[in-house]
Amino acid sequence: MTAEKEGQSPFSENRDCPYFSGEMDPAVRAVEAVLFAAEAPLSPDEIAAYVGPEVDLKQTLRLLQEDYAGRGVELVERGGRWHFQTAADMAHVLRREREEPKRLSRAAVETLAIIAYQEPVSRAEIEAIRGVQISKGTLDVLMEAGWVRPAGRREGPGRPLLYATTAGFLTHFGLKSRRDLPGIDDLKAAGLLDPVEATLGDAELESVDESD
Amino acid sequence: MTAEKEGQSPFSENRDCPYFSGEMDPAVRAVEAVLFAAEAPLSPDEIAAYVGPEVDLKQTLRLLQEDYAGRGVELVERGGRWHFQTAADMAHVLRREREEPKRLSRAAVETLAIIAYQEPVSRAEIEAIRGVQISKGTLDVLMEAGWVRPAGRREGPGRPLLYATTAGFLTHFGLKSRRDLPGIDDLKAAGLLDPVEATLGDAELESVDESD
Amino acid sequence: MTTPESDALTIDIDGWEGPLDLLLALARAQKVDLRELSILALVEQYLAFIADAKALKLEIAADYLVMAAWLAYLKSALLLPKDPTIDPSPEELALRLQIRLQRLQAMREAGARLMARDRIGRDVFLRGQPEGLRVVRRNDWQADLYELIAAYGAVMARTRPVVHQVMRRPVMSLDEALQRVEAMLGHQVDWTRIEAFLPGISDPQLRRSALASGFVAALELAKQGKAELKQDEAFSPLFVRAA
Repeated sequence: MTAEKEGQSPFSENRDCPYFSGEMDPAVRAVEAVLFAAEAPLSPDEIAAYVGPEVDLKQTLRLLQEDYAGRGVELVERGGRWHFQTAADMAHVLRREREEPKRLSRAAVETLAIIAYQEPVSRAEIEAIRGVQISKGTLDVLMEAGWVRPAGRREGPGRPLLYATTAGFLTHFGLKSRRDLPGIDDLKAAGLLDPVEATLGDAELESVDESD
Repeated sequence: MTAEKEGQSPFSENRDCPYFSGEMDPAVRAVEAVLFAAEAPLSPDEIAAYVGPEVDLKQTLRLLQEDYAGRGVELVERGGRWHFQTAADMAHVLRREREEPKRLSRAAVETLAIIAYQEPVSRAEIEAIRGVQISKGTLDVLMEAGWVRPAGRREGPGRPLLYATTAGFLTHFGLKSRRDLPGIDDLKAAGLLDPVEATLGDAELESVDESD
Repeated sequence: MTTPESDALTIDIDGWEGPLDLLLALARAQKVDLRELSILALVEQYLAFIADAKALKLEIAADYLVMAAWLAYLKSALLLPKDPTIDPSPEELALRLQIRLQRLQAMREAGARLMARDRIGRDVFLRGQPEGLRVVRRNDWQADLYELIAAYGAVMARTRPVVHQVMRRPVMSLDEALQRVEAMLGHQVDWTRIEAFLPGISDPQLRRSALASGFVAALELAKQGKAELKQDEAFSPLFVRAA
């Protein structure tokens, strides 16, 4: 898989294998080319229309199937029609993930904070504390990020679903446990509970529905 | 090619060849699958985005190319991008019932050749070589086919727009690079690809419309 | 010199893509390598062709006539004794024409060779039903601990204003201060700093309130003529004594 393998690939000792010496049966080559270029799976009759009736398709298709067995591509038969497809175990290679860094919305950060401090909490409780409704997407985002998980239901009227944080949450925020979160008194001392500052900026936001 | 060959095909004695025994390098399989699944030729960088940066693509592509050499399908490089295609000598088998691609006009063929061999060239230079004006449609047809693209402007009087060929041109005409253009070295040596000097009454010739 | 095969070339003039194209066709009729081409013979062929076309009263596009005129000039210049003052020389012009014809011929051949290559969709084929490759976008959500804590603080602060309104700050009322300062002032004949009239208080907020109330009380007593105030300069200690 790496440069060291140059000249000593798992196959290199077989490079002289006559299989690949260009002496391929022209019929096998023709069937291979036809199936490769076909825009839909082909029946043996349809293949014969290209390669001619004298080709023993049963034999040729079997040979081709053997050729490709174990490769990244395989020849398969479905309902009497033949086509090439990428090997099933290669599916994960054919998709590529692209990570896009995205910052959490303010609503999501607040929701996450409430869950972290007061878990397990229901959606209604989070809304009561924030004073605004949470859009469906907010909890989804936190779950997608892997920081919040559903944590059972509370016994009682409506049996509301509860939310709690995950181990991934602790890891991401560099916490050993939830007890490492600064308490209310710490927040007050740090000026983070300063009511004037907080209420001024939020007043307008609160009257508006959140839009994330 | 016929039924008598059952069990004694040219390959049957090689069926034990370990080449196909399912011990394929996972990296080779992955690259094979990606190139098979791709809807367009891929550069090594694009392949790496799927199979991972640790794969030695130079080596892997070479191995794959050897694997397919002589088969009905082959792996080719065109302008730095790789794709599988049917072997050229299978054309007679595959052309059945397929429509010929639209024929290019003589003017379009000559214009394409001039752009390919002398790129980047301006419209005036193409006209000087052909001795007639290019009708509006000629360059459009070549650009629509995806073979020609505008390639900046030449510094100088009038800052004329320049034209050059695309990667799609190389792919379509089966050229690894522009150096593969048939006879380009001889033409260069004969001085026939030198910049055109606008002499010999070009001014008058350019006032005439071509009639393609 | 071959006789001009004008019969073979009396094709509709529209069939040619310009005078250069016609010249090239005539040149090829000489059946020699273009590098060996006799320009003089070519010129004569072209002029003969145009003359024939005129005789047949065919419509001849202007550019063909322009070329004919230019070639007639070239022919006479080539036939006349050399005049070294003419630049470029007729021989040079003839060479340039020859190179132009070679160049057009070369590009024409190159085009033909290009078209004859194994072309995709005609001779070679790409995979007919590729599965396609997919790019899956994944969000990498980002937030830091400070943001989280600050957000919690903001939420808590927002939900607390009720609590704050209920709380009463310790204050010293003006009446209280007035009584206290007036009572103490009766014994005080010397200038005394205003702080001395205030009760010993440790709560800094109550202290500030007492100082403010005490100051206003002293002003009120001075207004009533019961007290005098003195300050050496701005922001220096304030002194009070009975009037």
